[in-house]
Amino acid sequence: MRVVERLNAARIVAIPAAIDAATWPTGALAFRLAPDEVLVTASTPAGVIDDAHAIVERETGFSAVWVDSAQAIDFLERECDWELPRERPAFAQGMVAGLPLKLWFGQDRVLMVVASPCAADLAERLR
Amino acid sequence: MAEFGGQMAADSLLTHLLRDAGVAIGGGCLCLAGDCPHCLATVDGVSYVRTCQVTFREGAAVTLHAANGQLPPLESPGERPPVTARTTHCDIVVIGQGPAGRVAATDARSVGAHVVTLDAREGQDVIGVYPGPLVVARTEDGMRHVYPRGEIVVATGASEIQPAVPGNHLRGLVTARAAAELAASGVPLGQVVAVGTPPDGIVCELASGTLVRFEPSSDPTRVGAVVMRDPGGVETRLACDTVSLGLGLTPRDALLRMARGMNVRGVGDVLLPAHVPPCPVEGTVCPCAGVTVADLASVHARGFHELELVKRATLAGTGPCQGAGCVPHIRAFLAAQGAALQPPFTARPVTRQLTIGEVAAGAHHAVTPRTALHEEHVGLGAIMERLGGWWRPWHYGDVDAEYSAVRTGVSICDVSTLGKMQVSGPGALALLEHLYPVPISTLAPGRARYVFLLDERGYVIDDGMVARESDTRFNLTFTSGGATFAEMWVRDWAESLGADVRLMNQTFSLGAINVTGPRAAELLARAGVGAPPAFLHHGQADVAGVPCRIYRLSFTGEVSFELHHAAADSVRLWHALLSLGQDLGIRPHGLKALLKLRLEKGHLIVGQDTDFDSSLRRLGCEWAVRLDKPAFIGRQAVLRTNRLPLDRQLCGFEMDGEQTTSEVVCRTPAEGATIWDGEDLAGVVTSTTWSPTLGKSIMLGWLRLKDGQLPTDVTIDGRTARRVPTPFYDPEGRRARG
Amino acid sequence: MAPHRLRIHCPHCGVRAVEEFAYGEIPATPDALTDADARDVDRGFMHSNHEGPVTERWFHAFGCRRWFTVRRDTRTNEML
Amino acid sequence: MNEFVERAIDLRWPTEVKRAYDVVIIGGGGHGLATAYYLATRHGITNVAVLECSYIGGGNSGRNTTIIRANYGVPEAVRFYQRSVDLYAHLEQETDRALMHKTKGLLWIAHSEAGIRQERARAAVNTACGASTEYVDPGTIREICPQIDLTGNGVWPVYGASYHPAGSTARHDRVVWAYAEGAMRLGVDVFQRTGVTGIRMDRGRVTGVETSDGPIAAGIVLSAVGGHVTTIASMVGLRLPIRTHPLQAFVTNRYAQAFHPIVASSGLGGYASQTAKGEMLIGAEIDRAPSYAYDSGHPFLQHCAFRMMTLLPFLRDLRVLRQWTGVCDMSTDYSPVMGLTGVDGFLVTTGWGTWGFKAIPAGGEQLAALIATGRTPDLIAPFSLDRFARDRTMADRGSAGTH
Repeated sequence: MRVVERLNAARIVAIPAAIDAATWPTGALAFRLAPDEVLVTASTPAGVIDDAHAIVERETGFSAVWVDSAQAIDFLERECDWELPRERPAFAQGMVAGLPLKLWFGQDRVLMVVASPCAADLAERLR
Repeated sequence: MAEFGGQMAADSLLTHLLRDAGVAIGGGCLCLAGDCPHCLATVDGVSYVRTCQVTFREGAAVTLHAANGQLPPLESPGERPPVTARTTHCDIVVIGQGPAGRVAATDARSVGAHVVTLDAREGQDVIGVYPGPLVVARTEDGMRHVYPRGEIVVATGASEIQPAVPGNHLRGLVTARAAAELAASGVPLGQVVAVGTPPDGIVCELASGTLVRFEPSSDPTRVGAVVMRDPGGVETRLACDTVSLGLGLTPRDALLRMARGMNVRGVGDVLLPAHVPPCPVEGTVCPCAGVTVADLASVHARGFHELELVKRATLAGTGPCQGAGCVPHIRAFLAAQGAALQPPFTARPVTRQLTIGEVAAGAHHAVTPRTALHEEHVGLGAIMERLGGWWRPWHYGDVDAEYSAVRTGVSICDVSTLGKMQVSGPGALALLEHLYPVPISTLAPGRARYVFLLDERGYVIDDGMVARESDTRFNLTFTSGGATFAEMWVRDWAESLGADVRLMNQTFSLGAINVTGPRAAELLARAGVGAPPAFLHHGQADVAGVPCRIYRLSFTGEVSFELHHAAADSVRLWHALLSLGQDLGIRPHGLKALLKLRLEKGHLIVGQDTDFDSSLRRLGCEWAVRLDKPAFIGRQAVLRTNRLPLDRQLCGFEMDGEQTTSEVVCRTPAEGATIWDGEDLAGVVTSTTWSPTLGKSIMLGWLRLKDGQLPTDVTIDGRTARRVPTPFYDPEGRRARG
Repeated sequence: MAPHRLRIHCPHCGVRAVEEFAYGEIPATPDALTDADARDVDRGFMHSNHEGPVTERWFHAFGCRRWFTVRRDTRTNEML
Repeated sequence: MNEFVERAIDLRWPTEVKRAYDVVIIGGGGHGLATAYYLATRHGITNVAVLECSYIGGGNSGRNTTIIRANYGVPEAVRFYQRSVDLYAHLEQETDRALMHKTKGLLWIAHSEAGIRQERARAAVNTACGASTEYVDPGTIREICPQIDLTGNGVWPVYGASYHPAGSTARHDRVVWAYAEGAMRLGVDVFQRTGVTGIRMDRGRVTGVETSDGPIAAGIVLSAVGGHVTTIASMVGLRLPIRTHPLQAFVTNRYAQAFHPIVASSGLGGYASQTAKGEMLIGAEIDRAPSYAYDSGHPFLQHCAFRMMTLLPFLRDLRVLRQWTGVCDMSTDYSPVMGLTGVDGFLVTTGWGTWGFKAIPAGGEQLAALIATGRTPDLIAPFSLDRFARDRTMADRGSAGTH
């Protein structure tokens, strides 16, 4: 069974313009969960967001696993009923294998992110 | 498992059986096109398989249905490999790959469209066109779910009309197309008489006139002659081994009709007008359900004139072929009674059959989430239980010890499942003032308050806590089961009110461990928190090196500190607390003990003790609403319903233990027991427990008022109970305050 | 493009099956109802339940977890 | 020739529409026809027209899963449905028609501690109100229904169940036809293909209906439609606590009789029984989004099939025959709405959600009594429309469950 590991990240809720204007640490992936919300795979200093009322929190409530593209596409063909993005890289989120999944499509692999309370189920369904 | 699909129908299991095995196929007019019910068989344990649509696999176990005349058994299956479902998104779907379907697919491809073709003869049985639009097919490799961005082209052709005359149950009857296919695949047909359009490429005798009946040969199950009638009424008997029936075509248009209103187009024979055969006069019309012309006449004479009523009164058209064979004849019959020609039945999935196991492919159970401490609970031997939508420890094997640890020492409980939300922004206070029925502006930073959430009807939808961090920042909690709805509720109102706020749902992000018991503060001190927050206060601190926000509230009735922390730190914090509290007799408590502890305190559980219409007045919690607040959700409803007479109230009850000759037995009524006021059913118990501390049974339950009064003495489970005020335990709340 | 039926276009995430969403009604108590209590009862319990095009809210529970507004014909479930 | 062909019912259609009736009932389904039947048989009121826009029993009466039970969660509902169970038990005798009524027993499975509490409470309140229901353990469940996988395929283990021995089924169409026949025989006019396009009012009182066949005057107009009551009520300016939701079901082909009870699970959101014909009949909860569309959905079939297989593994190799959809009126508190509406002369029977079939006899009997006497009978007084304004809702969501 694949290991779906807890992700060390930061989550930010702020006015959309402040998120648009923000820059993230080199190498970090930033997933735009909603216009006013972003999940960044790095510890993010609070000052990065130009919104005094922003909520910037250490986020350890998600877990993730990298899957190589061929295997990921095979899995998604079986377990996802919505149309996947064609460009790379790309972020998409929706129901996959009955779970709320967040997908990052890299050049040759896919990161599957799920809320940690459902991580065991994702691992089970990835088999 | 039979191999489905494959090459041509001529290599089907049925032709194999006819040609090589010499099996006595059941009677009826074989179509070889998956339309008729005459070749159904149980193949390797799956019944109702159309053998004409299945390729032969050496060693397949085949029982023709008609062979034993019994319904197939409802039996337990053996092992089968899992069935997969694959999703494809495309531009165009073409269903059917006959000449018209092939042209449609080629045309679409020529302009660069991504085309998916599905053909029953290639083993791709389309079972339905569904909203989406979604075309679902059952194939030899599993299920296929195809989502077209553009057109659905239906090219399913037409089926041949079945004969509806006496003797149509005999063996040796085939449609004209089937006759040609069987002959081509080497099935000996003997002497063939052709009725109507003759089959291609077969030497046969052409019958003229109107088909009257089929007569058996020396074998009573097999056709020996066909009888025709000329316009003058003279009958002619033609001896034969096989009758080929070319009675006309009826469009195989169920998918086209099912997709009505979608972006769908029919091509080819599926657009043919339905041929209306002559009105049947005698014999079986619907072979699936065994409905005769006499049955049609009988129900028609008694007022069943509508096609749907005739179907329902006779069950014609409700069998495996779903009316494909009988509907043309029933329409002809009804039209002949003087009514207008009625449209066929509504087209419904499934148009080709598949097993429940196949159609279920790709489905999953809804997930029950686990907290970060799930494995710790399991490791401690906890019985895990689904509660409030989560897996939670029900108990760790000794509920009494868990209870005692809280009342007399210190205990911890995983409360990570609580709904948690952070609200920030200039509009945060105004939003919360609108959401909650008590003042929030009076809550100073650093303070927390227990609150109910009301809907617009003034009914309780959730409860939890509001904690103020600063002028513009708050943390909210909700019940475990109510958290998802609460997030939707708060976001909806924030948008409706145009509140300038940022909302973050942190339910999954934060773990929460409640440290509770008379020695809870001592444990926190050992973990490095010398000055924990006072009752109904909160603050930030490192607990055993884990950054926590500590909320000082109490659900158990003892001193309690709720430690909210990053979910990644839960396991470390849990072990640190257990280790630091070892000599204090610490042990974790599960939900079963917690439900007992809270009931002693009279705390209700939203969803267990409350119902859809639980107003705060009915709950006896009028202290939790401040009507002098100018505006909040449910205010008008509370004002309005407060003017109406109260009908029932959630009350506390206590009941003594049962005195036997030697001891007091703690027999407690079950949750859900009825409450009686004399002979009158007066309510129902929602929570019960035996209180070891108080030495009696305690309960919460709904009690009806009688003549405007709540009865004091009631009967529960055949025994006397007293209505008493709550809390049952430590009513002054001294213990929780410490 | 085929009109979607029970496939909902989330403005942030894209087209998804209805099973990913929670439904939200937009209450519409008639202006003619002026009595405060009567309006309150209507708002709390009554529904427009219109047969035809309606404006309604959906919450994308499996994606962005935000509300948005769409038009749908309740007779066909066609998204307008 | 098959044993299921209807052989006795004789429907005598009227040849012309009278210009005025004492009572006009909109909707020729079970509730409308039963009300007409009881008006005629119990109260001698026969100057009654039933107007059906399609064919009789063509709406939810002919689409439901035919389950009869009284195991509700609140006393008023238990008493009402128990009346219906009792009337059903004697309906074949009363109408002298074969309705294929069969008592099968109903198991309502609990898969959690909360489920146990709910089923225990159901058993207690049922027993207190005259409807027999008992809480049973897994061993007893196995005796009643050996096909249940008590482990729930390791995912949804069976902890217990409430068992309602009176749970039964009847042939839905025949119930409709027997009431229609009985009413027509006594002079009630039933019109098919007659849709109501408007309701006539004079000084706040209903005086008749407009139909596709012209106007008809009426002293009383009762809406007994399923699915479209909001549209009818809007004709008199009435707003209702109703939302219309699709409800789906499917059947398999016919198999030998071997599955005897009705089995339901709120946890799995589905239920199953075997019909007299031998089909396994499987249904689920309503579709969450309100809609008037009768399209059958694939996710329903896929997920309902999957969930029921975890409880009843033998289903796996059975072949699906047909799926279909009805649209049902779900009230805000999940209980029916019956009786006076505040609009003089206009009555409703609605909010039948997923359980209208089982209520047909009692609903018809009680509404007939209301129409005949002008007084709301005690049995249905708790279900009046004004309960919402009186803060007397009949919250029974737990019983709305699955059928």
